[in-house]
Amino acid sequence: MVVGELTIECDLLVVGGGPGGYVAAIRGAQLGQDVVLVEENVVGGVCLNVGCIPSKALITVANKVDQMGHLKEMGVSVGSLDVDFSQLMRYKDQVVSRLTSGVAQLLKGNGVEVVQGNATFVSANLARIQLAHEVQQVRFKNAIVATGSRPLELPSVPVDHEVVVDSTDALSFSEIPKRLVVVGGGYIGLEIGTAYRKLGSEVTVVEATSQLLGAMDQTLLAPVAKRLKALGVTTLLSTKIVGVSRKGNEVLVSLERDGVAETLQADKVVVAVGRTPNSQSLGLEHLGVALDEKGFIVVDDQRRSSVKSIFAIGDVAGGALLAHKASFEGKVAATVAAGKKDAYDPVAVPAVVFTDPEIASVGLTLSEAGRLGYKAKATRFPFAAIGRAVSINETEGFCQVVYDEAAETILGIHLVGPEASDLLGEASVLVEFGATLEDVGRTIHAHPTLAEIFMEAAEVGLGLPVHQLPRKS
Amino acid sequence: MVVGELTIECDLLVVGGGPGGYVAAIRGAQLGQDVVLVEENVVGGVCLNVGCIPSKALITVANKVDQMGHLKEMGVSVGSLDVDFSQLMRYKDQVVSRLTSGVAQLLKGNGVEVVQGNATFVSANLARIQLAHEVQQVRFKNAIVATGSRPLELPSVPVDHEVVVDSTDALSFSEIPKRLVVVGGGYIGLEIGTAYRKLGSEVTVVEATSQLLGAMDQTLLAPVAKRLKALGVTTLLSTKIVGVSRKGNEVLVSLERDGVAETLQADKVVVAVGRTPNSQSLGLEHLGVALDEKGFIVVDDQRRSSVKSIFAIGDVAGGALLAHKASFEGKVAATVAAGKKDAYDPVAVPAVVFTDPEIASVGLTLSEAGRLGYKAKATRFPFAAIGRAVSINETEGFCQVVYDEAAETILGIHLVGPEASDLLGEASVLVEFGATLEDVGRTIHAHPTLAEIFMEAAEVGLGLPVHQLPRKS
Amino acid sequence: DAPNPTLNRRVLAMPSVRKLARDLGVDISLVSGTGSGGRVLAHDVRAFVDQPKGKSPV
Ligand SMILES: Cc1cc2nc3c(=O)[nH]c(=O)nc-3n(C[C@H](O)[C@H](O)[C@H](O)COP(=O)(O)OP(=O)(O)OC[C@H]3O[C@@H](n4cnc5c(N)ncnc54)[C@H](O)[C@@H]3O)c2cc1C
Ligand SMILES: Cc1cc2nc3c(=O)[nH]c(=O)nc-3n(C[C@H](O)[C@H](O)[C@H](O)COP(=O)(O)OP(=O)(O)OC[C@H]3O[C@@H](n4cnc5c(N)ncnc54)[C@H](O)[C@@H]3O)c2cc1C
Repeated sequence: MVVGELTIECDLLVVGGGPGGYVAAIRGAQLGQDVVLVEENVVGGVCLNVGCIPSKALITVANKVDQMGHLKEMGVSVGSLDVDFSQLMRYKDQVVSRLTSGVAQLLKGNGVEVVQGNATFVSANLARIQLAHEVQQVRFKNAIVATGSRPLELPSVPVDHEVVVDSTDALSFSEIPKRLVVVGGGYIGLEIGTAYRKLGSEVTVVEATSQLLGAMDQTLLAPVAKRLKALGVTTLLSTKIVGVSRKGNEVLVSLERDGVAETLQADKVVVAVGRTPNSQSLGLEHLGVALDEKGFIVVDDQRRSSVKSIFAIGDVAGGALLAHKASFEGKVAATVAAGKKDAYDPVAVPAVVFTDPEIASVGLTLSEAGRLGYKAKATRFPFAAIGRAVSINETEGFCQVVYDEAAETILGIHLVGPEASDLLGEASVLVEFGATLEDVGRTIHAHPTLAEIFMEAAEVGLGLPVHQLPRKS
Repeated sequence: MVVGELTIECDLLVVGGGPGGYVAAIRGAQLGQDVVLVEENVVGGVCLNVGCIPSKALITVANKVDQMGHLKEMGVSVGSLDVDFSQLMRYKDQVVSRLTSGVAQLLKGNGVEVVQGNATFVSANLARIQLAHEVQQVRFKNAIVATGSRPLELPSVPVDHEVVVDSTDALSFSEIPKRLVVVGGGYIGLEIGTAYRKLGSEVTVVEATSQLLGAMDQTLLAPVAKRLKALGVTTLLSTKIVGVSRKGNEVLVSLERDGVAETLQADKVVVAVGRTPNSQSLGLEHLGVALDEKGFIVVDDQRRSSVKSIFAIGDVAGGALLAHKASFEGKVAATVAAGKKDAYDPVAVPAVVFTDPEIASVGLTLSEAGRLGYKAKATRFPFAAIGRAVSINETEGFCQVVYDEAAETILGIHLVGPEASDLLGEASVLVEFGATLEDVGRTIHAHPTLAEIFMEAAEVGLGLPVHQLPRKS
Repeated sequence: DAPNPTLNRRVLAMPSVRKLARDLGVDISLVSGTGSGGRVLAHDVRAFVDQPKGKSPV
């Protein structure tokens, strides 16, 4: 029952407070717009609350635990090692709340009005917000839809959030599962699977297709596959889940592999098979906002939907379902909504997979470049020939630089190895700027650092490798 | 007594097999030169044998030991912890020999003739090489002097290589000294002092001037000073060493501080007060090669000395005494010696200090930029506001970007914080390329990664900070 | 000498463009850049070389 429905007015309404929405709201306010942000949950969205950040906190701790097994060689021996999982979860929650409360402060400090509630659109300039006990209306000039995505469900593996869980649940277990089955060999599944393996779980990753990380250049996978094997993670490729059945506190997972049936017993099953956009039940259909066949909102290069006053960014707008792409789009949409020129025009969206070792990639792969008509070549340099990698005893992996043969312009850089995620910053700049091999080769890189790998790889491409013998041809 | 002195001929003679010399030799060979490299010791020079590499191997292990003390918060507890120092030294030696044997292979594979011996110049085209049992002569078209540098000695603290030692000795102790005094608060002293503190030594750093890391922008020092304090490293500034006296296995160090005398007892004293070029006793004086007042060989922008056929690179040629500067010069000199155009023209030479946290710096500081006539500004962003830093629990430090206010071109980037050394790659590219704040701000940086700090700092400079509240003015 | 702050300032150009200028025997500080902020582009260096010999473009 709605008594005295309040209507607030604003220039810009942002629906969803994830890395897309909160960034858009802040940028809008900075550009002088009167901004209302509606978030039904906690600001920070999937990324800060149940995605990027808590997963990386868990992975960090799991890596530290794992690394202790590799210290003997360095002369360090550790007696007992004990993981207090509830303390680990408290640590992770602290990391999350530190960051989400930071976002809340930033929104406040920039004068964004944050409303906790669920928004639906009534018209191209009016939204209804369901608060805890009442309903509010917001009249806006422009709105940015940043409602993100949620885990895709498999009909054969219904999630009960107890034993059959989604990634959110898997980041908040009450104890380390003894036997964990991960359904889906994408980055989320591999990250979670690797982390729990390092914390002691027996882990099986089940993937329906014939490869892990299907979206990635498969040449990057070898060091990760090697490590998964060494860690004792079982990966079942080309394997379908037929069904799950609960038996007390455990769950039986029925598989089919090459036509052969198999059953796994597990304490927890994590389903991480992809994500689907939150574009339904927003009332967008009344407005005539066009969605694509998968439900993603269709946008132009200003991130404007088919309805002029409605923009869409982040996961709900499709493309790379990554936080930094959402944030960048948020800035673009907020700028355009504020009446300034802008466009979503990056050359490349970088991507990281926090496996062991990390995979980091930006720009075109060799085959993509070929398909686009480039006469492309690739040059590769191993971490094993980088002094810093040897001195930290992490020599697995390599850097691959894809470039246009004629202009020697760098089109893509793909890394697998130590600190690949942090090295990706330089790679992103090189690809975004369209630097040439010579530009990189002639930039002095400090010794001993892992980033020397870019200079070395460039020099291989230039035919003047210092730290690699020329291949016999 | 010389019987049948052999004379070999070559295009290019390289004297010294450090990161300057071995790189020059390889590049020369790649460009078709007939190259002889003379090294009296092991190829790899100071850097690989007793400098960059072994020090970083030691620091890596010390950091791992130290980090175990910070895991409780993350839910990980470690029982006993034991450091087997001789195993640590074996690990370090393995790292070194893996890299130096790699260099030997590269030299061989590129067809460089490596001669073990001590070289002196007879004329502008002839050198004598003292081998183990004989003397050889080398007639060359061009020579590159890459003889490096050695530790400077203090008359008041004579090094006996037993209890009063230099950095080389300090990287090969037979046990962890209980009480270690480090003379010199430069980067070598601080790196070694911090590492041994983490391994259990009581460490006192004695510095004659009023500041640590005198060459560095002092604003970068605060997080390091804080950490040194937390670790329990004693730093005595404005303190002079009056003398040392040995007493059995220990050593008494007499200090003077504000006119007050003081005595420290120590098991080892490491003298790390600077380095001096190996430009004497090479016979350069016969040739008329000009040295500066400190003994560094004077070179032009092609790294040619005052004698046309003699080039000099690396530490012996002065400037930044860093391995990567030596290597870059090596490529330039070898290219010019091979008859091709080249010049040493970097905008900036990056530098890293492997303290805790690491310091990494490239390009102009704010005051340097001002002195050069730029209307420069600086913008700063803290690691504490970077999600990745929070999730790995390393939030100390910041990134400072110095830029030209008019063109918004980046002139310098200075970092102190987690993985600063590896982030320096991106910073180096940005400075070398002369990127603008907007170039960086509009390059998507993957989330969550530490490299986001460059994008954030750029946006602060652009007046549109997303993750920092505008300062009240 | 009268202080000339611009003397010590860098020429704004990518490392590869600086090398191109050197390979073509051009003093890059004489080339006026058409890139944003006066950046010297490879194209500017080539245009400088193709110009009738003599002075730098004004
Ligand atoms: C386990 C996991 C790990 C990940 N790791 C990474 C990583 O390392 N790097 C990376 O880049 N990406 C990662 N991602 C993906 C990343 O989290 C998303 O790409 C990102 O969060 C998308 O941001 P967004 O703003 O579009 O939407 P979201 O973050 O999904 O935020 C949408 C917000 O809108 C709110 N909302 C939805 N509908 C309404 C409504 N009607 N009214 C009000 N509020 C509403 C939701 O409550 C939510 O807070 C990960 C995801 C998962 C699940
Ligand atoms: C403890 C320590 C840590 C360091 N850490 C770093 C760091 O992290 N990063 C960094 O960039 N730099 C670091 N440095 C500095 C770095 O080691 C030097 O800048 C670098 O080694 C200089 O290279 P070079 O080729 O000029 O000379 P060197 O490496 O000094 O090599 C010179 C070689 O010439 C040989 N030689 C000398 N005279 C003769 C002769 N007459 N005949 C034949 N051979 C001869 C010597 O045996 C030696 O091998 C460090 C130095 C020390 C001491």
